[in-house]
Amino acid sequence: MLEARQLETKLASLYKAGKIVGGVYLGKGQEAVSASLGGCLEWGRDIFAPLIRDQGGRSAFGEPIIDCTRTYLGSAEGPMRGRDGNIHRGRPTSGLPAMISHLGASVSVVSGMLLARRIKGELDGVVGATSIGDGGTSTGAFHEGLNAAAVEKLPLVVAVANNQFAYSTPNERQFACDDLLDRARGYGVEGHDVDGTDFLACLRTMAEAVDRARQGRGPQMVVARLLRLSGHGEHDDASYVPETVRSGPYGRDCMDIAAAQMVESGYADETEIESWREAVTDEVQRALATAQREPDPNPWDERWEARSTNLLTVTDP
Amino acid sequence: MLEARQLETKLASLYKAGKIVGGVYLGKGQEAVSASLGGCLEWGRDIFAPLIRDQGGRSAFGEPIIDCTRTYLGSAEGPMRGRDGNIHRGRPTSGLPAMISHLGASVSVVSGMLLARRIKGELDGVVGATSIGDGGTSTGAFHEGLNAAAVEKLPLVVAVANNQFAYSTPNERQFACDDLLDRARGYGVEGHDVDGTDFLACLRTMAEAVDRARQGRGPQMVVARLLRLSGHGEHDDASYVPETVRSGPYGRDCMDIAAAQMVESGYADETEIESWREAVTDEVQRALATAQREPDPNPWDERWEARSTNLLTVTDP
Amino acid sequence: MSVAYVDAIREAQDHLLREDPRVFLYGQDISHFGGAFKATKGLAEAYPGRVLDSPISEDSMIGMAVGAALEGMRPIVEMQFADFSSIAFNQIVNQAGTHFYRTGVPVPLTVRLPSGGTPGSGPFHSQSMEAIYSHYPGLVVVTPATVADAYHMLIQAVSVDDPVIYCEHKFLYRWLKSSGIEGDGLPLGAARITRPGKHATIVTYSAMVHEAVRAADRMQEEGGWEIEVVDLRTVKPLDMDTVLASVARTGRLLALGEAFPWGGVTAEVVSRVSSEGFHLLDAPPKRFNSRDTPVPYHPKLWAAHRPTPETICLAMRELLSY
Amino acid sequence: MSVAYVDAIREAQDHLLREDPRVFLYGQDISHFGGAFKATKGLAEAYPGRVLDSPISEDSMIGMAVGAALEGMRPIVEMQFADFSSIAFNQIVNQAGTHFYRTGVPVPLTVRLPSGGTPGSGPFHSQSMEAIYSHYPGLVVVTPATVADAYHMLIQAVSVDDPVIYCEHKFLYRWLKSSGIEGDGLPLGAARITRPGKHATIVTYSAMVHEAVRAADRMQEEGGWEIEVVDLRTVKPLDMDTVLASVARTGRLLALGEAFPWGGVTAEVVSRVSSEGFHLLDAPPKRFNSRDTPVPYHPKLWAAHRPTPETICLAMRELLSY
Ligand SMILES: Cc1ncc(C[n+]2csc(CCOP(=O)(O)OP(=O)(O)O)c2C)c(N)n1
Ligand SMILES: Cc1ncc(C[n+]2csc(CCOP(=O)(O)OP(=O)(O)O)c2C)c(N)n1
Ligand SMILES: [Mg+2]
Ligand SMILES: [Mg+2]
Repeated sequence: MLEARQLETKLASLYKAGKIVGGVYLGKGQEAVSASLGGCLEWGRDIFAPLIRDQGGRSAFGEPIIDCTRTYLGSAEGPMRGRDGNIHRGRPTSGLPAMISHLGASVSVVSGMLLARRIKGELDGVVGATSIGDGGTSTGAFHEGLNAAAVEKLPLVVAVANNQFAYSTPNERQFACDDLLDRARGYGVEGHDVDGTDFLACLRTMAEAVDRARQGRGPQMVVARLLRLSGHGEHDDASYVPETVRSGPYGRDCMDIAAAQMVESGYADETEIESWREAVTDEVQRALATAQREPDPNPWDERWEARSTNLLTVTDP
Repeated sequence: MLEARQLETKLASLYKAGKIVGGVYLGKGQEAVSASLGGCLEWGRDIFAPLIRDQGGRSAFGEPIIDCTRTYLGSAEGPMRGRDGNIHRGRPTSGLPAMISHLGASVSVVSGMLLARRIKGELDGVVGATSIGDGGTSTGAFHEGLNAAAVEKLPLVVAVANNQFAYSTPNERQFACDDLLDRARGYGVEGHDVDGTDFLACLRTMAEAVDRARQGRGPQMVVARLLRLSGHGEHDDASYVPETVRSGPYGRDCMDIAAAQMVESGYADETEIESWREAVTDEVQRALATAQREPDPNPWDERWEARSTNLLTVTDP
Repeated sequence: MSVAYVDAIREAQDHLLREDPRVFLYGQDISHFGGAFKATKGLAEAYPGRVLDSPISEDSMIGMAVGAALEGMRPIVEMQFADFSSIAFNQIVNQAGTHFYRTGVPVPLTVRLPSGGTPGSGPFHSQSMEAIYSHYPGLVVVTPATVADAYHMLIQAVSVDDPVIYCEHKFLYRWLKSSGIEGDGLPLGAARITRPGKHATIVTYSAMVHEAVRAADRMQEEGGWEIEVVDLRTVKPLDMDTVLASVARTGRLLALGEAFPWGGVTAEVVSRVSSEGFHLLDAPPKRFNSRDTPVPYHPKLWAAHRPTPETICLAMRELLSY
Repeated sequence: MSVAYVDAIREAQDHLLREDPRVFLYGQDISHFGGAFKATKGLAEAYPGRVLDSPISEDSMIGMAVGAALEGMRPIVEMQFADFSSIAFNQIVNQAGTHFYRTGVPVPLTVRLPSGGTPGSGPFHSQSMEAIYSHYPGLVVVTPATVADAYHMLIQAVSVDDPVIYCEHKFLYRWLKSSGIEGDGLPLGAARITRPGKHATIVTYSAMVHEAVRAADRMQEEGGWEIEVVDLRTVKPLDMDTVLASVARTGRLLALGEAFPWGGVTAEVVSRVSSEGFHLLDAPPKRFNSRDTPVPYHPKLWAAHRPTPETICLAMRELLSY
């Protein structure tokens, strides 16, 4: 969570300095939701398909930070080798699929991974999770994916980060229900509501949802109410978010709340948190430095092949 | 409704006699739902986008019966001139769009028609309606269309004929919610439940839903519980429907119930109903005879043009 | 014993389910009902838990298959009709098609598309979508025209690590029969000389192979013309070696297809032969496709919409008279 | 005054909204935000109730437009990126594309597709989808390459009774500027000779017109070669008269495009020229496209993925040396 915020702050300044092309997409203000989901999942066992604002969840799940810096900087050594960028990265054979841009499309992919585990007899105790925004719930892919997962009663957790806007579009132009949580029942899945700025509440709710999925109660839908504290991408100043909303309860920074909650609960004190911050700053600095030193992809060496197979060698097995 | 049943019975025997190619799709058992919806709408003012099992609704709305026979028999004089067949017909400039096969796709088309009326200032008192099956609710198109209509608060009525099966697929492989009605709230639309075999109940419920839409209360979703009393098409014997379901409450024939209800309420007596039956049989017979006498489309005269415009004549207006 | 084309597809899936625990089937009405065309009949009973009915959700059907492939499975997805794969277009081209290039991890899945026209099927149950999927990178697109190919190419398709779009022709389902499924051992990406000849080459695929052979037979009877028919079998990638070798022998090319005329397989074939084998051509290469309208419902319009032996012969006569 | 390509698109929509009460705009973030590329900036304020934000629902966006067109409106739908129109593929080709043929009632709607590659945009914000929509019957597909065309062709597109896919190139949005939007009066379906020449013809469209002109300029400097550049402007239908007349003058053809290489515009152009103008060709016709992989993210890979003036010159030298 701290890592995510530090990392993304750095990426934002690199973008502004012209060192990153194509865009930088931040999860500022959404770290609590994302990290608490990622933190409830176990690398090597569970599945997590992050979306745009999930640096928090990626880090908490166990994605090496270097994957992020390498992908943003287009390093040839990164998991995407410069072929794809920024948030479109993953380790698909380690339970971390690489998202495509089309919103909603990951819901069915995670479901298919879970279905495969079931057929292989390896589903026991496994959970698959993915994120979506308020806007993403309007896609047919979200609907088809969640419905199909519910039919198969898969251990899927869908975290809806309702940050009130989809790019510039406010909720009242996106859906007409009182609360996105009302959708859960229509899919026959369990629904959970949480204040996305409240770190402890997020932890509790995500743990509950992930647990229930693990216990075989079928898909879980968590709706977190919050605000993104940045633009859609770093090119966007989010001036469409009214001042009243910014200064309202959703405008609170979950990082501040989390720090206060830790101190209050005696989990950590100010100095500890400060030392974490420093450690993380260091780690981020190192990951960036490493990626920056690495070579760009070399177009002359590039294998321009979108398929892995030479078909003329394929005969009956 | 009577007309629909008679007509479709005739079409089924023509199909079996090899006189109709491509398939015949019946609404047997669904006439009450469909006709009561169509009957609440006014030709020339309202909009009705029928789906597969809507002969009842088409007739009640005012589609001339000859459109049906001509289209099934491929007459060159029909509204589709042999270019499209069976249920894929319409009079799109008279509020009766011609469906494509892809389920769910009509929801947004009707919404667009209503939106256009609003922009033109001609929406007052207008309702647009369309049908869908239990299976069709799983499509992304249904979801996107209904959600968008709800956002625009359009006077749309979506009648879901939950006939327990989508082709052979039973509801438990199609969705996991207890009742499709539970979806209404998730879209922020009003929901209505009705026993689709009960003609009077259908009339009341459809009238209520259409009225509410007309009054500006936004989209209405009616879920009718029933069974189709035929195969998906006449090539299908529906042997996947268990005997227990057939002999259960959904297996009742809405036509018998409607007749009994009319007699009971004193609206008509047996002889009157019998005379309607005869009149309708006559009318169906005539429409079939006319269409059968008409020429097939002539491939030599056919204009193989999918566009209406010669582009080389298009300059700035 | 006589095996129909659709039976070969069923047998191949039976074989795959039996031999390979990674294989499972997913699609609408494919379990106990056996599928709209009975291509999976009896398989749900024989392989419990591995033949699954899906909701009417083509987008999620392919998303599920991609996910399952990532986990080491070999899903086969049946679209009820090729035409409905338009709903899955995004997942096919953007999720499945891009995956190997982006991540280095291939997604082995097979999508069965019941394709092509039959009388009375109309605009939405008749489409041939091979051009759409071939245009996008990352997919293999196959179009078997024979009973044996229907069988062997499906087995080979599932063995490939990449996503394969398997276009099976509905017209051939029951009409095309063979005494068995014995194949000739051709690998997946190879074209076949179906009928040798020397005066002209027809390059085609899927059901049109049979129309081309009929036309070639007529041309033989009519004027002793010996027309070579090349069955592409795989339309992406194209076996240009076989195509160019044939054109080198005959000097004349007709590219024939049932799909819509703008772009597509015939454009790709003619343009590649013109570029790569210009000097081999003794006459302008010809193309012949269906018409540029939706596929009409009425059997008389349908028959005039697509190439037939009669109209193929017309095109051949023009080609030979140059 | 200098007008950028994207401003011309905005101006055209302003003009259309002002002059024609049937026109309205529908798309994601297009109202007060003015659209992801600001192509609708200020229009929501100027035309209240006629510039509507849609949910993230590409399928229903097109369904809505078809419905509105049936009721006599002239909707313009903005896709946020062409790539996302994959979700609307079914409604575009099967609902809009088939409507006139099936019913005799045309559906006048315009879909704006922000298309093509820019550095760093990657596989899902860079696609050129004109081939996909051209393959299906019933659609007009246009690809303006100049500021004036961006303006006039959008106005003409909206005046057409048929569905028009308007592919606007994102690379040109701000990079391409002109002193005004004055056009040359060409009708919608006509190609333009952008640069006259006599030694070879490059047939291309959209942003590649500018790369072709650059390559032609170099060839001129380098060896005095006079290369003719034909801008197709409309890719469906194709203005073959202009193309064939040019090839008749030069005897040599390079078909150039930014889209994926299998099928598509260049295949259609080469195959039609080969069929219809075989005797005009003095050398094998050539094709040049982007590579057969997803569009890569890294600017260095991206630059090697698509044709550039350097690589176009390589192709031209080969063509001229035959
Ligand atoms: C199918 C699809 N259409 C359009 C887009 C373009 N797009 C990217 S992000 C975005 C807004 C997403 O809003 P939301 O889902 O609420 O997530 P948030 O950005 O608020 O986290 C849009 C429209 C897309 N990625 N996918
Ligand atoms: C998008 C799409 N996928 C598949 C089909 C093929 N299909 C036609 S009818 C049908 C079953 C429909 O079931 P339901 O919606 O419950 O309607 P019912 O037939 O029961 O009236 C299917 C799968 C289709 N028409 N559209
Ligand atoms: Mg949002
Ligand atoms: Mg049903």
